[in-house]
Amino acid sequence: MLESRATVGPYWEKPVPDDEHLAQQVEHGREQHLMLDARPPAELNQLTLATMRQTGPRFWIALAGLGAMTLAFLTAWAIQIFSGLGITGLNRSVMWGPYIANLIYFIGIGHAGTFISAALRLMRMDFRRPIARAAETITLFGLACAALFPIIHVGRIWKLFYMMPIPNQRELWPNFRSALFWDMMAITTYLIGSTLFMFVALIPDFAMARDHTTGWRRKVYGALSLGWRGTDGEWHRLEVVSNILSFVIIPVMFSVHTGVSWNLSMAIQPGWHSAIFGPFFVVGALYSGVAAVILVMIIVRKTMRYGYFMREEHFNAMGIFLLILTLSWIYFYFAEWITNWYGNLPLEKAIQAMLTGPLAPMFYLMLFCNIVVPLGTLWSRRVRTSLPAMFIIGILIQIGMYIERVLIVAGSLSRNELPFNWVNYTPHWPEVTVTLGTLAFLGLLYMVFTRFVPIIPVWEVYEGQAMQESRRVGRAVVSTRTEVH
Amino acid sequence: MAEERNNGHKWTMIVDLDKCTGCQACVVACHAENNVPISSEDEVIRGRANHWIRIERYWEGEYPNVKARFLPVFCQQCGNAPCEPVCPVYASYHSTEENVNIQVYNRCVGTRYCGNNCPYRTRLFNFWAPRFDEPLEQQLNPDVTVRSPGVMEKCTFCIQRIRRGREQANIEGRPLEDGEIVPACAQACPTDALIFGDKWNEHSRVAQMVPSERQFKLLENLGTEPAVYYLKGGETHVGE
Amino acid sequence: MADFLLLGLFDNVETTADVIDEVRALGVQDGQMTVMSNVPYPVKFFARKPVRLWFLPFVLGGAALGALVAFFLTYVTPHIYPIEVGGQGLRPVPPTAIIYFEMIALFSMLGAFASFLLQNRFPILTRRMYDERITDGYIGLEVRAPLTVAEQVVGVFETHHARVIKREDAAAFKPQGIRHLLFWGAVGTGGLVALLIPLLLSYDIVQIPWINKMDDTVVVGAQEGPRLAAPAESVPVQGPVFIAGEPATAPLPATEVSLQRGQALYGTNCAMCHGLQGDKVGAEVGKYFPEIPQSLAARAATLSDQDLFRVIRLGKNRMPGLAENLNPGETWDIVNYVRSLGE
Amino acid sequence: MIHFTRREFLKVSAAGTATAILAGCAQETERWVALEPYVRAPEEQLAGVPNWYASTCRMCPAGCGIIVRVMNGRAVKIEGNPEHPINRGKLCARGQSGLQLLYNPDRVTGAVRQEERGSRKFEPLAWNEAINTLYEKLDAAGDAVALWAGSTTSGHLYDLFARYAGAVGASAPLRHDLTSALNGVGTLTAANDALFGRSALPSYALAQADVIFSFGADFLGAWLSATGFGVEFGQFRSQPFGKRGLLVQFEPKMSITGAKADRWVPVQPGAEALVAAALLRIIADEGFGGPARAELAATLAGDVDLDAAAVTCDLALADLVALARAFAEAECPVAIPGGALAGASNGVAAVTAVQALNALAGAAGGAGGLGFMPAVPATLVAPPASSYADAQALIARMNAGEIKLLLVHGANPVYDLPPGSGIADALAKVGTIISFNPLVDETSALADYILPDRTYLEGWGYEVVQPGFQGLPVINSQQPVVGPFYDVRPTGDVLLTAARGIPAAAPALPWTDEVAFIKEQITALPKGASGGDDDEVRWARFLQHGGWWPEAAPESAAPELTAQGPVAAAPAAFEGDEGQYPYYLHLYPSVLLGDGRGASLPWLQGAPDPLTTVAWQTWVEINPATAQALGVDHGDMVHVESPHGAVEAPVYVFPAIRPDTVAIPLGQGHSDLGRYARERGSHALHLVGVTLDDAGANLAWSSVRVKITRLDKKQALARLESTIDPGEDIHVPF
Repeated sequence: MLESRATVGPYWEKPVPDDEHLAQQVEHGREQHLMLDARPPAELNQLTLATMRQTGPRFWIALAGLGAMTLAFLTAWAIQIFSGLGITGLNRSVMWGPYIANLIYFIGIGHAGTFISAALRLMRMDFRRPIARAAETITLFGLACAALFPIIHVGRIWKLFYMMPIPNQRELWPNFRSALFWDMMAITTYLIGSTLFMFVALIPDFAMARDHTTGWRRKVYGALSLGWRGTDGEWHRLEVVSNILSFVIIPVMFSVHTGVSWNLSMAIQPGWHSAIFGPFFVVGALYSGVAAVILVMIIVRKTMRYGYFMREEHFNAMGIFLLILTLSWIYFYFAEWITNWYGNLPLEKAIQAMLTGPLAPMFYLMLFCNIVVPLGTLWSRRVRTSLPAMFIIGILIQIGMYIERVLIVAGSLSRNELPFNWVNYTPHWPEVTVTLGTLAFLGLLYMVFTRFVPIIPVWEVYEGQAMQESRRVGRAVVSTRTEVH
Repeated sequence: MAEERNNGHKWTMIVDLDKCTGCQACVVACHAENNVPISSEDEVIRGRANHWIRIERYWEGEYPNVKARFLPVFCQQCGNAPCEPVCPVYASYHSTEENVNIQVYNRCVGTRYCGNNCPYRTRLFNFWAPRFDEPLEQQLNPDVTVRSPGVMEKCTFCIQRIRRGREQANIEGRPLEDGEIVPACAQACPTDALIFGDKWNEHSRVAQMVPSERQFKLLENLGTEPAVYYLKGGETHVGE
Repeated sequence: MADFLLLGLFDNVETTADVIDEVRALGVQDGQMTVMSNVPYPVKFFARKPVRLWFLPFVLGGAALGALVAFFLTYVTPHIYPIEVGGQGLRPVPPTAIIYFEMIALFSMLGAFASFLLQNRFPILTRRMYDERITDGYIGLEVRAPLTVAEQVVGVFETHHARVIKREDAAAFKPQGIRHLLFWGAVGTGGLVALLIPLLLSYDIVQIPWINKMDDTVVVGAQEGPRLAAPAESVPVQGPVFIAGEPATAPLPATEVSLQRGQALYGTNCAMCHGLQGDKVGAEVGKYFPEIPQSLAARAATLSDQDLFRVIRLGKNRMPGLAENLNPGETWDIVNYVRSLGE
Repeated sequence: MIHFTRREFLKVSAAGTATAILAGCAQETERWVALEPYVRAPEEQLAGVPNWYASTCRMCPAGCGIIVRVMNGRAVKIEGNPEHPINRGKLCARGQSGLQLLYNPDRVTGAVRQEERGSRKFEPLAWNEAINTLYEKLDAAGDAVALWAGSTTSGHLYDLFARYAGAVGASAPLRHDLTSALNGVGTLTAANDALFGRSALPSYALAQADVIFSFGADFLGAWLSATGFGVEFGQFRSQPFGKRGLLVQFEPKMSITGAKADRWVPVQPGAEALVAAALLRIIADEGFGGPARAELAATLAGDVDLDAAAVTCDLALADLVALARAFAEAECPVAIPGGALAGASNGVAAVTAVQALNALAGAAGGAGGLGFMPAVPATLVAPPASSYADAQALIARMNAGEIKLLLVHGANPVYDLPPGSGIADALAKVGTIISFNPLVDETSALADYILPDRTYLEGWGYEVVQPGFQGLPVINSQQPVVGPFYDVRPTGDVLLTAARGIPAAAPALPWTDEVAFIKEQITALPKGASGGDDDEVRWARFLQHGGWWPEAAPESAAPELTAQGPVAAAPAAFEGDEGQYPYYLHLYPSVLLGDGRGASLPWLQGAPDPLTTVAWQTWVEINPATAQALGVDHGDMVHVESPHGAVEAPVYVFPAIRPDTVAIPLGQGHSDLGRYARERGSHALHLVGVTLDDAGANLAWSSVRVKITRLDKKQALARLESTIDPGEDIHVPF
């Protein structure tokens, strides 16, 4: 019969070894690893909830700034609806411009969230625990903002319900053969799935918030927690449903960005019609998405003082992940480029010539942001664990990936089969306003969200902390993870 | 998909590049017949000139052995139209009766996907509300709707004339005659460079002209099966 | 005998497991105990039997429903309104596969989630035994026991230094019953109603009046003025209707088709005064006008075709002209028909 | 329901079985002036059912027959009249656009008086007052009245004006505008007179030709009768037995005719006469085309430096010889002179030299492409075109104060003449100016009164067509297809009413209204193709079919050469020193805007120019090599200066123009003419002086040199074509 090593007392009261050397190692482990740095949940609950309620002047200034930009975006949109898409820079050849690039981009930055959460969950990676919710939230709002763009993009927004899978009075249904319809289906599925996945994981945290707040918040959290008590049955089902959702949502995630890429690659437009677009876009989306998650982690950690939860180890892990994605992205971009280059088809050559010709500044900026900087720096642990460095890298990757999307959408379209109809695209103010405004809107949603919803999945942290402990092996102290399943 | 014969008509246009002088008669005729609005100077500069039929001019060679080649391009009414399946709302579809591409304006939501997917770039988007300075609107053809902003439009082979002609023949209980239905462009063309008819009617002019050795289809390699056939321009050399 | 609900909070898993063992020894069934925690401790920590899970049928059922929806979208809807696009055929396979994938994924996720809610009987709408300190990391043990046993259980709790011990009459906690089902029923109904809203739009039952630019497009209606017809002197391409000196001919032979058309046109334009057979029978208007001849055929026999044509177009005495309603071709059809009446 | 298609209508009506009936009632034939209220619809005015009217296009002087589709009292489409011998059912862009003249937003809506000349402040005038004013002014002016008509002024109006002028002793109406100058009407007439003794416009049967040598004539674009020539060209290119015809175009800047040519020869401006003479010389020397042709060529060919001729057109002499051979040995060769050739300082000589080539065809007993229309067997003749010298004479009289009243109809002399003519100053010395033009153009802006005529779709008229096709003399009918859109009166009626009070003129103009006059003229014609024994029937048929023409072409002999001796081959002289002004200026009428009267119509403004694909603008065409030397590219503004004036316009780098030549299209640069034309582009006629050609009668509008200075401005060209250079890899997809 094995003896339980647990001592009497809560799991966060771990015994300190008598040996000074070992005690130092334990202390070091606590500093390094969140999972070993167990603290009383009561304290952490308060830490989580307290930052949610604090709204300093800087918060309000940021909120007002983002709100103003959002307002500008809504105004530009309204003007666009009433005066027609003529105010944009689109033309008879480039009929899709930044709006579609934005769709791809926003889906992209929302892409990594659920992936990090779901895939790492299935793989039992502990470093996901404090950052899963922040990542999922990016997914949720990234998708929501992305879903705006087909709406902003269309010419007759007031007839958009024709695209829903419902009949009209002539029993006419939408066309399931259209890539836009697949895309809509995929985004809907992903949005619903992500929401469910996120909500399921939120229930215990809502219960926690319910138990430690008063007044209207308590009522709201009470309703949202659906009467969660944390019984063993509830926990068991939650684990299972989370695993099922994780399992289903990963292929859906792949299908979403593949679907988006198919919007382009189903067209026989040179520069678009490429079988590699599916995986290429998925990797690109993960790339920009992971960078976005890192950005959000930095911002959340800084502004909400969650230094306890988000530690160097997390940035390090994400940095390594980002480096892998950098390499993957380079691989795909190169594969795409060399295929076009080697094929030597006139139009694809013309597109490449345009990228290295008139659009060269943008093209090389993209390469700098997406290849040079990440590849040149991320191999260093010091860079990976430095918040300012990671912030800059994250921003650069966002810029680079955005440029890449615009070049693919608007750049390719400006070259087509009949050279008589080549028209270059120049953005006009509505596209710029709407794009920046939507970014602000995403930030606004995120800011407001973090004030109402625990952005750290505390129960997952507790779970990890409860299941891990330091163990002496020989002369070293190592952490031990309890596999409970 | 090979061309499958059904009970409808296969409306076909033949463009004889040897005869097209680029004179723009078809362009203006189309504007008049189909209520196509005029794009202003600024819109043209921004690359939004809208003509359902446009005459592309390609230069060949250098001075003094330079040649200008005219290529009238309008909706090719493809048999395997790339623009059709991409429309999520069936605003662009294939008529099995007339075998042309139909654009349903009041179904169109303006995703412009069809415009991207048209290799001929013959689909136009209504970026603005069409404007007709009063009283120019008096001229509008009542058989053709003026498109609202936000919808795609394109050459219809003057479907209103096709329908009128077919109904007329129906009423009179007789088969359609070749040449009875002519779109505005072909009707105006001074040199007879545009010839229109039903390819499935063996006696029609187009059916007899399609097998010409000068015949080719625009961007034939894309497999769009256009219903527009071009006849290559020739050249007579001095001394022949 | 009234049951009591007891709740004790303990510091850690070991203690709780000990308590459960001891409570079980008191004769309390496993099913009468519930462990509550802020961390998902596996039930085996407490030597308890795992709960029965019902996910598989829901996930599979969801997948089947998704497949059904996909089947409807990809196979049935093209059948309802067949539209050919791009020479792809009505039901191409590759797009079908995509729709199947997405729909199966969506509905299986929805099924899993629904199963999760239903198994947990969420939302809990009745009061439950609970203590807020559970989310602070303490493990709660709820025990349902009759009064006598309850006393002993409390004893066990005290022995193991339970932080909190709550004791209440079980009657104060009403069973959940089917309340959550009713709740989800209401939510589902509301959702369905919300989903029907787009149908109101797509079926044109509700038309949003404030923006529909198709209504604002430039249009010149047939009835709008100024309708400036050419002066009568202008001669249209189809030829003048009246030219003095032009040899008179009836342009339409009295063919079967012409007579049929003439009959229909006569029925619309003439019969209310002259009767269907020209005999004033059933002429609801004509009966007030004695000057209308009893036999139109006989009267017409006295007139030339051209005179008949003129009378129909221009009217005569109190008979109105029908030039506005009939074009010359139609007028000739009526002339032919009137001629045929006498035969 | 019986609705024939239009085609069917024509067939049926031609067969004499139309829906025409005898109506013995006299009241039906009276002129019906009042609008018919709609409760009593005119025949065929059914909602949704189109009605077709045949009439005549007056967007240019070619005189194509049109049929107008009218729905609910609105003209919605103009199409070619399939029966008409000129255009044979086809219609050019300008013809299609006539509807926008009818419904032009800037039309003068009624009679107006201008407060002060050029103020453009108009106050409405009641028509009786307006007619009274006209009467008073006419009465006061007596024979000091001048009438300035344009090439599209209806024939009946010209005839009425001429009768009035004759009656009061005034000089005959002047019929001159930029179109006639650009078409080279005077030059062609003079050359034909010199060669064949026929003072008329030539007609060319291109359909039967197998070789066409066109010297500067853009007969497919904007020259004389482009639609008619277009139809003929279509037939020329699809002759039986696989014969395709050979078209060689000699011109310094490629026109659309040049674009369709099998061989485009960039001949130096002004050297066309030399080339034509050289061709004759070669034919004569080499004996090409048989003895008859060679002999005749020998009599016509002067002493020509063949090498110099070859150099002027950038050809090797062998090529020139090959061309001469192809021409001489063709069964039916045609040579067409026109365009800038006719505006050169040696215009008549050059046109004569080219026209002389046509004489060869006849010499071999071939059909010959050149012909002259047989006269209409009646009193109706085409009104003579006045030369620029006539216009100058009138301007001189104006300057001398001899003109008290100037009536302007269908012409816009302020725009149509180069500023050097002094027209603007001369107008200031005229007592009263009355314009009858439907839009406020540059001349109307200087008028005291505008009594707008009806547009051609609302009014009556006839026109003797020149030049004709298929050997058929044609008199076009013009009838209202819709009621007048505004309160505007036909100038004919206005003139007849006013003249009634003038004792000298009243007997000469006895008609109650213009329709009576037209009808009288038309019913005097013999029976034509549409038949009709009776006057009324003939009149109706005239209107129904869109005109009068004989059933078959009358017999006409090939034109006989009356000229003797060799043709002159002297090169043209150019104003401006070659060192100071290094480039020849090649002006040409825009295919779409014509001489500028199309500029008020948005369809024409918005349609791209065929070769440059530029819309809405004026541009300067420069050879790429020249552009490189000047350091300019597409859209760079340049200052083009001649000894007579200067204009600014953006550059279009045009590959098909001689490096020593720059070309500017005419048609834009209006200061008036409505919102679509105003302040748009520039008017290159300002570069032209007032030199006369070798006949001393016509304006040598193509005889200046210019210099070009780059300005530090850009003006994006409104091009339909891509502004992106596709590079070497991209090939034309056909």
